[in-house]
Amino acid sequence: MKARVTIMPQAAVLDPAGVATADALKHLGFEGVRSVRIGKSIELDLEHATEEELHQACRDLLSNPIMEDYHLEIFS
Amino acid sequence: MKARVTIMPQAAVLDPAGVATADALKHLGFEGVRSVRIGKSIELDLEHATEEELHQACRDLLSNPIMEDYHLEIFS
Amino acid sequence: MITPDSISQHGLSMEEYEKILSLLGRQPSIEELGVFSVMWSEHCSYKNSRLELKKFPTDGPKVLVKAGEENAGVLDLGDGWAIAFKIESHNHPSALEPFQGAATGVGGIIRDIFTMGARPLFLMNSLRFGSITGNSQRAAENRRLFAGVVAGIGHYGNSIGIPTIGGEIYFDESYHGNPLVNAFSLGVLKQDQIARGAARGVGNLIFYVGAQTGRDGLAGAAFASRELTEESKADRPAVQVGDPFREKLLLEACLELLATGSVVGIQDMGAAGLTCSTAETASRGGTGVDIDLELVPKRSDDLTSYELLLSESQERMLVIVEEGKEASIERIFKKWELPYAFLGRVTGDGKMKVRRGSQVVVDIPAEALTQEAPLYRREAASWKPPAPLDLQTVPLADPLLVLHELLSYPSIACKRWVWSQYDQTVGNGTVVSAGSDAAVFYVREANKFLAATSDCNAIYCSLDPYEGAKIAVAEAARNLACSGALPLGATDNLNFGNPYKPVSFFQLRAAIEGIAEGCRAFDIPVTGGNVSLYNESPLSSIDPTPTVALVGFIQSPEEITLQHFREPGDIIFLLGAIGSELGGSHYLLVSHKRKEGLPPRVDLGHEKAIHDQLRLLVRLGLVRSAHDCAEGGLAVALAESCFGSSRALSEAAELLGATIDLGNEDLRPDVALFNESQSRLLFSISPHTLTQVEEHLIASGLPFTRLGVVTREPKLSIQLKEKKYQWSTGALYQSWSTSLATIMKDQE
Amino acid sequence: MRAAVLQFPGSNGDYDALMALRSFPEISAQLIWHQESSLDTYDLILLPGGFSYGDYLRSGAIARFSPIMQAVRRAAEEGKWILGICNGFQILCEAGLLPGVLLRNRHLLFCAGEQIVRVETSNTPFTKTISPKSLLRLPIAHGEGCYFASKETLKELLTNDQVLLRYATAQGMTTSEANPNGSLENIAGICNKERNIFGLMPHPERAFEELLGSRDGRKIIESLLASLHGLIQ
Ligand SMILES: Nc1ncnc2c1ncn2[C@@H]1O[C@H](COP(=O)(O)OP(=O)(O)O)[C@@H](O)[C@H]1O
Ligand SMILES: [Mg+2]
Repeated sequence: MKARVTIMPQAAVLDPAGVATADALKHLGFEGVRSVRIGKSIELDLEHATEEELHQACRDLLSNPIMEDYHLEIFS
Repeated sequence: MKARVTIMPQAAVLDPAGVATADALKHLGFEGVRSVRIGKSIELDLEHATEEELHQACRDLLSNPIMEDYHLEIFS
Repeated sequence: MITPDSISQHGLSMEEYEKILSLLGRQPSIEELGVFSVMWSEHCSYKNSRLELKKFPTDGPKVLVKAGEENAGVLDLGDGWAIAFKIESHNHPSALEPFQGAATGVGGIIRDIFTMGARPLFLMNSLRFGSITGNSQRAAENRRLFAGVVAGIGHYGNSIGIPTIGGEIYFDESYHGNPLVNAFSLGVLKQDQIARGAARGVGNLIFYVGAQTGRDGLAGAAFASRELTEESKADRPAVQVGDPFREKLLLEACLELLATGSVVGIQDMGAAGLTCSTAETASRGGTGVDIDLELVPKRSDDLTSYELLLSESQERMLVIVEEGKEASIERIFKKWELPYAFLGRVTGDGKMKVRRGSQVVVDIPAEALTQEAPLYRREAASWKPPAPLDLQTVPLADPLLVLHELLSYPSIACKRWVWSQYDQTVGNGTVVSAGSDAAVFYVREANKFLAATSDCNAIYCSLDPYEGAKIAVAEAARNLACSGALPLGATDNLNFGNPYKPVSFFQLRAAIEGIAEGCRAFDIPVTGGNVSLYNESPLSSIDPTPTVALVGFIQSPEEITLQHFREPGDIIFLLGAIGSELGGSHYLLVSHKRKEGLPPRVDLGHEKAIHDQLRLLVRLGLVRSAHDCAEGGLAVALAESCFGSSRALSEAAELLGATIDLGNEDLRPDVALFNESQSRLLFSISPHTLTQVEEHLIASGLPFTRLGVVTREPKLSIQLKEKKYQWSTGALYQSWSTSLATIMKDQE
Repeated sequence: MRAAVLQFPGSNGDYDALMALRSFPEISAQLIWHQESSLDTYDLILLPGGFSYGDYLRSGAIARFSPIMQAVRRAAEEGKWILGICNGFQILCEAGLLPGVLLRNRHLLFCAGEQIVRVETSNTPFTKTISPKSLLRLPIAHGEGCYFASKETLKELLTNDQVLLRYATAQGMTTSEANPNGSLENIAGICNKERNIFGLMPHPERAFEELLGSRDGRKIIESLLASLHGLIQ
């Protein structure tokens, strides 16, 4: 089974890499860069797992709920 | 305009973070972990940009084309 | 099918192919062609440099393992302890992907050290980039490479927990598009635990341990032995990604394995991976090997035999285990959670035999790959020395401005932006790290103090490779002397252009002769090194850069000496002549944009006498600080000595001043202040020891000048005849300390 | 005092910590592999620096599932002393034994060097004999040391006097120039509410003899020794 977990920093959390990338985009000539946020995209390929188990893995291991939100998509 | 860029290591390129995470999932009791790949998810919020400009930014700035592939989604 | 095309794609000449046919007595398989191609590449066989490398002095009473015998040379440290050290390049991978290229370079040199059974203690690196100043596309590209390389070096060393405590960095247009990334590592071991890279004992077991094999850096060794062209960028293999975590496990596991006594041979899989490690271990052991590729741990199942043989995946080792001892070995692999596999056995037929399941894909006499590799003596261009600099053509620049320009020039400026990205203190052995002449490390297990430095002024080498290479050794030795150390041994990294260009080959040969001469003068062996040829930027070859790293011994902690002035009132001496040579100087380069003239000459006997004299004074406890005069000459050395060692990150350095009188020297002020004549060093002493020191200096018969005194007031003032030049050390410090960070902030 | 230094795959400050602890004649210190499950006989449990499991997902994220962490949890509940240095601090935060998280340094570069930190309170066994506002010189070396916590958590930390160390200038000012990684309020180290768990980014175990440039790291261990005597008496 294949799944993708997208993990983004919460709004209140500093994202210096995002800020640096926004600046770099401005340098490249992009105007009106309002914000850039950088998170993770994790692709999983597992023999089997229930949706609940995957949520569990997202909460316990893949993301840190203090600073990140995750979004789980299951493909098959 | 909002867009999301998903950047993943190319298939042939070693992804040590993915390997370590796969091992950790196995330790946590997941069976049959075939692979884990870890990339980036970047959310952009810009006043305006053409699709072509965004592709340009993906190639020149956001991804490293010799090791990574990117996927661009434009939302509005 | 082997075609002329596939032969040339493999970087083999027609004559070389003929030789393969006669060695095999048949056509090679495509796998065999690949094996020959990497084993006979410059990177593995040194075919264009080996005859020249024989000129190095490699013997000595302290040499336990000689250059060329194993992955790294080993020297006696006394009391049953030994050290292994080596420098190695990762130039071409770093040009393509600076972060991973540099990181895997560090990983590679660390493996070379622990393959010897030594625990790696510290790292250094020697770097060269194109110019990073200004708004041009080129400068931006060089900044990107510089930032990526530094971050990559830091990433690997910091993660694995080996401190990076020294190195050198220069910027020059000649490295545009072809940066140099040379990494050095030193480790310690017990003399009776030196591990060998030989497959001994017919029937013994061959294990593979470490990361799984993927398509990384396929044929990288062949790749590193070619020029970088636009095409080579297109047909490049998967970029090698370093995994310091895996290497840390591998390091601990290998040291634990070697401690069991059940390992008869061990070899890292570096360039040319499985091919090189099996061929070399068999050849060194005078044996053969028989392995099955089907058993190799793989990242994906569709890897071909060709790819498995030539892959350069990192963090892998080949371990030869005594038959019957495999259980204890496997227990260690398991403890460290490392993939491993039993690949095959040592055989008695001298062949490198590789199977894929039941099918034989390679069957070559191991010696054919190593001993029979071609050796060439390329054509060397004839050479005549450059015209000496005509001082008439050099307008006098204002020394007050020049000193600021020199101090803020990236090659001379403070490298804190770099070393603050390196963990310098992990391991609890770093006594002096980046920021003084040589790094000093306490080898706690052996209770010994070592100093280490790496040096090469490539401007001198481009103008006169023989003299420049001699100076590289002399300067490195001078840095050791200034830290209170006596040289023990050398390792060198020969970075040159395409050896088929007669000028490049001449440079290579002359530099080797210069290093050999230098090492003989200081009575030290070359214990190993690395050759990197084909360093070509789009415009031309790089400046020849024979980097020399020296390791020295410090008798007691009291003799550790720093470059910074200590107390107001201390008296400053120059040991050596005032000098007058401006050819090839940084003053000429920075203030006049000229890279020309005859570089300074060095008399090695005189140089050594100067070092011995300083060390004598150090031993007597008379020296409070010592610093060599190098790029930028006396004025730069004086300024740097005033800067104090700035310790904490959030704390300004303590600044002192100096009042100097050069007397009635009949020299142009720029010549007096900025000349780069060799064999000169500054040192300071406490005033109450003045007569004692002067007696020693006079007795030595060496030239020296009592220059002046250290002042509390932070001003550097230099009197030359009736003219006085004065700078605020605060302002000089500002120029020197903020330059790199300011340049790098503009990045992107 | 009996001390355990935990070893995770990827720990690299383990031997430094051992060496520093063993330089005190009254401490017996031992390495404990992460697969072990008991820490019953120790007074102090030290989680060393390094990059456990490569720090790949997030620093400390994978190590917190090591078998030994169950024992650390139990020891914490029993009130034993737990000291997390650098990666050890990150692991303690990931495990929820200390509040907050350590983010990537604000300027995105790894930062290493000597750092001055100000001791904020004596009200913990780790700082008992160090007077508040005194300054320590300790090495730092980290890429993810930017301490971050939610507003509520921060308020709680302040109300409960849980901030033990702040980055400071040589004059003891906690300015932003003195902050090497952009951490919240210059925080360099905190303890839990019960005050028996201490996590810090600087490396006291690398500052225990003059030869290495500073002996200030000893003060934390000396405090613990004094606290231990206090407990026993
Ligand atoms: N410039 C050099 N000076 C001295 N010894 C050298 C030099 N270049 C290579 N060697 C020696 O040749 C041997 C093989 O080196 P190399 O092929 O670089 O090993 P590896 O594949 O492990 O990097 C080593 O012992 C090395 O020290
Ligand atoms: Mg090797």
